Amino acid sequence: MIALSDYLIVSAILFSLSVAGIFINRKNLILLLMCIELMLLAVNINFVAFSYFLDDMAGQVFVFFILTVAAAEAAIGLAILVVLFRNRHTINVQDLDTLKG
Amino acid sequence: METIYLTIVLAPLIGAIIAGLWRNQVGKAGAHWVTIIGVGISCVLSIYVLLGFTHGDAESQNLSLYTWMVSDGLRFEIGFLVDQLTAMMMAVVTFVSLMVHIYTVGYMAHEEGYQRFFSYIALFTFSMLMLVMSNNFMQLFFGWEAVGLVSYLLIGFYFKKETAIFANLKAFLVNRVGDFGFILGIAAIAMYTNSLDYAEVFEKSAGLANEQITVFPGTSWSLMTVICVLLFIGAMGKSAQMPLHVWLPDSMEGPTPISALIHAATMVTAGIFMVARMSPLYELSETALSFVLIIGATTAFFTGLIGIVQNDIKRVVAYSTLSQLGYMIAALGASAYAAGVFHLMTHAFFKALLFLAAGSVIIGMHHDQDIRNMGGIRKYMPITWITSLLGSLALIGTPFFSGFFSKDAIIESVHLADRFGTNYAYYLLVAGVFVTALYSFRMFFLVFHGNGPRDEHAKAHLHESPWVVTVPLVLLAIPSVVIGWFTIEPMLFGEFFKDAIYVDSANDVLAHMGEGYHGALGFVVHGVMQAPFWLALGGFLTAWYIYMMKPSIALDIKVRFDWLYTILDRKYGFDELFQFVFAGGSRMLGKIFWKGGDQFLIDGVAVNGSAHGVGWLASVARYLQTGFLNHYAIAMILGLIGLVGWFVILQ
Amino acid sequence: MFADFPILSTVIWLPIIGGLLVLGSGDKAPNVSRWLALVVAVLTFLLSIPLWSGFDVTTADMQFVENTPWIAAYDINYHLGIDGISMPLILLTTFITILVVIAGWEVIQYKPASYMAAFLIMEGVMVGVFAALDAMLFYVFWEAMLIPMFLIIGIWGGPNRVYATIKFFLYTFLGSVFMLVALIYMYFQSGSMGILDYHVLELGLKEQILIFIAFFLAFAVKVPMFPVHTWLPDAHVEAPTGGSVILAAIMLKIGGYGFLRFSLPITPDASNELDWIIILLSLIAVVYIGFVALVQSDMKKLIAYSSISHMGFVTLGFFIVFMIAQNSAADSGAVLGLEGGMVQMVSHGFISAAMFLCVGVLYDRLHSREISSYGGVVNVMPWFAAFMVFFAMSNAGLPGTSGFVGELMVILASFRANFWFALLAATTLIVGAAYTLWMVKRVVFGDVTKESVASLQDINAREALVLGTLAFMVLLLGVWPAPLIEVMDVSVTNLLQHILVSKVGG
Amino acid sequence: MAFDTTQLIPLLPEIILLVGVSLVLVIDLMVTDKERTWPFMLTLFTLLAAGCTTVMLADGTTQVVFDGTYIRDPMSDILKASLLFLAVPVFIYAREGLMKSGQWRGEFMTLTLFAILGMMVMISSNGFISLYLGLELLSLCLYALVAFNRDSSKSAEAAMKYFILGALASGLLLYGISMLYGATGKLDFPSIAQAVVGKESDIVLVFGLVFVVIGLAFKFGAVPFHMWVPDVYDGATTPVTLLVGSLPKIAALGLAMRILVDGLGELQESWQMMLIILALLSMALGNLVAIAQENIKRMLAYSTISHVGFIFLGILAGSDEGYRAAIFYVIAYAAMAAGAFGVLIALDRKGLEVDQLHQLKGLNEKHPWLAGTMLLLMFSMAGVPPTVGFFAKLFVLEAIVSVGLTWLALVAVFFSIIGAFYYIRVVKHVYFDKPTDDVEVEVGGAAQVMLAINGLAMLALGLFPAILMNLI
Repeated sequence: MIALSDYLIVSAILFSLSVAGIFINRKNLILLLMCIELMLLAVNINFVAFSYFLDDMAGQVFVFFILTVAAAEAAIGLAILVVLFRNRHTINVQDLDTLKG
Repeated sequence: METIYLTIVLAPLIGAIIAGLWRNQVGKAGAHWVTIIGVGISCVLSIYVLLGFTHGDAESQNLSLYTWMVSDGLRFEIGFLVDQLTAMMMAVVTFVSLMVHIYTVGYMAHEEGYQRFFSYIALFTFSMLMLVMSNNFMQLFFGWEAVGLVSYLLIGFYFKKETAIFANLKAFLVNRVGDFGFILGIAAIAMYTNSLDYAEVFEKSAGLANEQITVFPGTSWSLMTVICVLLFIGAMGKSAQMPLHVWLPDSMEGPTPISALIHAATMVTAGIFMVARMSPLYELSETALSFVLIIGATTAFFTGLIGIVQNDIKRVVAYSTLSQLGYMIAALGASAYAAGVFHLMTHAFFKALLFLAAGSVIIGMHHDQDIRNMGGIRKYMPITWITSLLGSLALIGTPFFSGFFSKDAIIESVHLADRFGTNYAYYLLVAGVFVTALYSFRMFFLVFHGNGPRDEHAKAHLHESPWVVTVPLVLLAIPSVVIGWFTIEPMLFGEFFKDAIYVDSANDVLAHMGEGYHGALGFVVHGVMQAPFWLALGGFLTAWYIYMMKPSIALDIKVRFDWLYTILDRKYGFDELFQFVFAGGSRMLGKIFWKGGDQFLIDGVAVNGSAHGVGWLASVARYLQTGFLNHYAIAMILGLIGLVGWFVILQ
Repeated sequence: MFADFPILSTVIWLPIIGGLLVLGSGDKAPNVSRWLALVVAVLTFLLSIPLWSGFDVTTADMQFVENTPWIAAYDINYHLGIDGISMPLILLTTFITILVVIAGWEVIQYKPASYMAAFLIMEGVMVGVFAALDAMLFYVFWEAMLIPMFLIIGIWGGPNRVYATIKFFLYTFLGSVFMLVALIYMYFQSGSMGILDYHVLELGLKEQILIFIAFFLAFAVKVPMFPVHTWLPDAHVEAPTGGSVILAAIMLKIGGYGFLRFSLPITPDASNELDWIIILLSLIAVVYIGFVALVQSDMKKLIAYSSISHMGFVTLGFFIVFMIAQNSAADSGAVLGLEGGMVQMVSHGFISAAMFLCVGVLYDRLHSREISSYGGVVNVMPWFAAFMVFFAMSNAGLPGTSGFVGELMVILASFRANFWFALLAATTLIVGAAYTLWMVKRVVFGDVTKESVASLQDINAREALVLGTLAFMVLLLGVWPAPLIEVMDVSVTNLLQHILVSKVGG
Repeated sequence: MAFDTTQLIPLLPEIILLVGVSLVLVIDLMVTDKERTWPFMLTLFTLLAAGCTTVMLADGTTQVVFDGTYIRDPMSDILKASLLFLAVPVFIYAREGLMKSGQWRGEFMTLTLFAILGMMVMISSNGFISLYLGLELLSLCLYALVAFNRDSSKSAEAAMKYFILGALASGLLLYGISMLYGATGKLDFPSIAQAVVGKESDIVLVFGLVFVVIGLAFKFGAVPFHMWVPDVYDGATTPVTLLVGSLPKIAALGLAMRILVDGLGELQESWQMMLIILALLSMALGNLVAIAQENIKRMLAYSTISHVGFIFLGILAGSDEGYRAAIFYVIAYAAMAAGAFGVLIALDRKGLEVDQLHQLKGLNEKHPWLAGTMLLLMFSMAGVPPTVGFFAKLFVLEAIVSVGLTWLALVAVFFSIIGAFYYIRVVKHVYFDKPTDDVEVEVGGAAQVMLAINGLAMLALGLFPAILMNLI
């Protein structure tokens, strides 16, 4: 039987993978967007696991809200990416350093 | 009586204000008339008050005008204490001041700032009277500083001359050094007697005789000695005693009338008056009195020596004043206060006379003050010649002249006093007599005798000064000669000063001298047998021999003893020493404090330093914001790890 | 008399509102705003006179008291009142402001309306500081005072004004901010914001020392005391004449007033414990700053340093109180010291205002503050020279002028505390006279060597009026100080009895 | 349970706002004139209507509707009212700025109104779900707004940074919420409050708390989660920065109060320690780096960070007095920030945005009224009486001293001294320096009046802080 702790470990691994993806990645932004989505999914696993083991439906309801918001977020993220590309013709993280100090 | 005292004090003040503030409206004549009337009134009234004491039955009045301030049980009053001592001083001050006022009409006739000068000397008379007539220490200090202020204004009267404005600053600061000690003395008195009024202080001072005060931790000195020495420092500043005497010769930069009035007759005697007034305090401390004695004697002798080598007519008289002041202080030191005050009075007359005569000579020689190119003025200015002869004779103490009585009394009383330093003082004073005779007659012969001033131009213009100048000379010559004869009896040995000056019976030298006294004539006869008379005669003859018979001797003495000559010429180096140590030293100290302390330490390190530090830190912290997205993410994650570590693991 | 009429509030808020009106009148018609400012200033002074005439000299408790809740939630209330200590300073403020308005008449051409407005607002705020009896109200007025002064120095100041005014602002802000925390701390100890309640609040010694240090920081910067004084010369050199006059005449007194109203009564044991530090700093201020003043080449800097030296007397007078009480030989004298400090504050207000006005007169004509660019001024400006010498003399503490009264009392009192205090304090007689008169010698006396000096004309009626009134006040206070002492006597004695009682209690 | 319309009454303000937004959206399609006065008037009307209804509904009671997800209590009333009434000047300034830079498009109004709606939902959320929804609605609108100026590469870059870090932060917040859910089994604050009572030291709970506090700290912009603040403030066009800098802070406070006070009140000792660390770091770095800035927007960004430090002081005091002080502070701060950016907008010129300090030189010569407003704002930010900023700082300091954290007060006060420097440096530029260029400052009537009111409000609230204090 898969215990609650196994689920937590899986979601923790996914979570730390996405966080690592965000700050190790030097090259392109799309990867960053993907990492963010991954992070939200990790949280969803967490919620479902807790909701199942506490057998209280509130957690799973929350997951649906998170999924919708994730979708909206992805949309906005890509929109900004397009605007950025239109102006800067690059989506490389290294070039985004005009604002500093 | 109060209205009389008020008019005596306020008349000169009103004159001064009118002459000073409305000088253009009043004009030259108006100015000198207003002030002369003012001082005249107070002179007449002062003489009336003096006669009240000598012939009438008036006794001392102590009344307070108004309460200046009451703070913490300490009453500060403005009031008058008029007893024999004050009456005598008022008479001397107002009389000499009147003579000087009249004299100035002639002397300053065509000087610009005429009204300003008259307002200053009237203001001076007011301040001197306030000082003399005060009945408490606060008003005494007020008069003390006011007199210092007016002497500052008058020495710097020719404010265009660089040397004059240097001299008046120097005079004021040296006076202030004296006042520094004086105010500490007053503070001590205020602390231990909790009052500033003379009467109360003198009453309580008896009880404080053996009170101790610890100045340096571990040592404990008698309170009375500390108070008297501090007060005497004030007197040294004002009466130009040895270490603080440097300002008086320079004050000759001022016009001659004020040299006569302030730097001969009145202001410089304020110190002697103060010590005489504080006699009840001084009598309680032997060490203070011997300190006074030694300072007086040293000043008397050594400044006299310098007088011999001076070539400026006013400087010679100035040094003679210094030495005579030394004599008065020595008399006070021997607790013969009456003798000191007596010499003060007689000296006021003949010294004022000598100064005014010198002034008249200077007018004649068209403001050339160097005695070397004077000579043979006798033929051209007979009155000045006669009056300055009488003055000089009185100065060196020829019998029957007033100088003789007062100077002999001092030498006798120092001889009789048995205190630490009396014989040292006695020998110096006796030697001083010879020196006095030498320099006064050296000046006299060089100026009046010999064969005429060298350059023809000066000789052509030589003529007797106008009556306005010569009348005060004559009026001053009379008391210089006779005043001694008449007043020695009541002043020294009589009852004149009985309640004004307190002398402890143990060291009442004058009483001891009084037994052997039978009449002024007897005093003269006795005096003639003593050493001082012969020394004076010797001094007169040497001066006559060197400067009349063979002037060449003076030159080769100067050559043979040129080391002595340079020492004396440079006034023992006091001026250079003070200039270097105090003036230079304080400027250098100021620079160190300012550049080092303020500029570098506080401003540089603490203020701007911290400002730059914060600025540098800010610019460094600014680079944390690198602009790279992943650095931001790293920062967030580090924050996360930090918080998690702190709370989850540590708790 | 009209007892219920809130005099104190009007004396505070009339100038502030007047100032806003003058500001509103704009710079188009300078004369209108100048006359309006003068009217407001004179009106305020006339209104402050009942404070003197109606003042009951016999009681030590607060008079003309007004008390209405301001922020009830934190029981901060608008509580005003004056006693013998604050009343003279209020009158000094209203009096000096009139002179500043007159002095800045033609001189200020750039935006005169805002110049006059800034001074009027500042006057109101400063009176507020003296009259406030509520800790927060005091602190609000104390800080609000910085803004107008900051602008005055900044806008109308000299070439290096920016550095000076920022330094001035930060220095005072640094000091006062810690006082705020101390006030809040005491609010929670006593539950009320009233300063008088703090006087009777029992505090442990350690607490008292911390609170004392907080207050000391705030007031030492204001006085200014020795180590934190370097802002004053810069502020003075750069401030316009009017600014310097207000800064020297009144703002320094707030520091002294603070010591009297806060440090001594609220933390007596801590003051007793740490009084030697303050005495040491005051004596350093008197001697060290005296020598520094000697070597200044800029007139305003010299007078600024001389005010630090004179203010050193004030703090000395205040803090020898404990030593006198312990010194068996002296039966009394502590009140003498306190009153000496108070008189010195008032007299320094007049004298330093006058000295800065004199330098202002010269600066308006020749636009230089350097002593070396003058010489022989007496030949071309006799009347001005007379005033200058008179004020120089009173600055050097000549008896008969107000400068001497304060110094005499403090020296007499400090002698009772310790011989050496009096000796060091008395050196000011010499050093003070030295630097003031040396400046006078180089500026006023001597022959006219520079043709720029030759072209100077003497002071006009307006300047003569201002200097004349100040001279009259200096002389009056010098010749007859009794009325001023009488006013503050009961309050100071009451303060002294209060201070000597230890509060470490519970 | 049956749905009865009375439950909708507490939501009236939100409903009015929603209706208003939709109308604006539709009308904007049809309107042609450049000024877009009609939609703008409608927006202002909606805001005022919503504001008035909030005030009318506020009667001191607490109503919980929608099955425990929405709560209306005195705190939410004051926050929502101040939010709405502050939105009016924000809009007026923004319109002024966007008109000058030719960016005045309908989307700005709709996105901002949706953002405000999101804030209102956040403020009156009673459970994590509605909280999360309000938060995301606000964040997404703000991401879009930051990229509002399509053809400026700076805005695009700022938006991207804001988006990535924002998403990361909301991810962390969610992770925290899941942990809390796991530990307590509940999602609405009252029940979480009971569930948490016994288990202070539960690892999962504290773990969740840390993540939640981090999410919160990001929203405020507290150090070390502040990295986005300077870049976004500098990158976005000034009207957007004005919006980002003022209103969301009120919402963030609402968020913090809901989670920390309603939800996790029991864990006060632990989150107090966290907030102390965050507050100290924010005050230190915020004040320090602001000194080294020449760009005004970046300087105001760092000043916001330092103010956040003070707001945290209010919250961490943990006493009712502390919360009131924090609310007072955040409202005062929002007004100050709005005013400051408003003045910057007033100085903008056709196509040229003013963001360098030296461009402020000599403003007193050109426009005394604007200079006066800037003076009052700067001294209020520095916390110098008699401005409202001083009283905000005072009440916060009193709160923490009453809790015994006197040392923290001393440190806070020390940093405010460093802070004072760069505020008076702005006043220096405005008043003491001569203008470098002689271009005239032209400001629209409405904006000028609004700015004057904003400046004078600083002084009025300073003199009579009780007006605002009693409402809270």
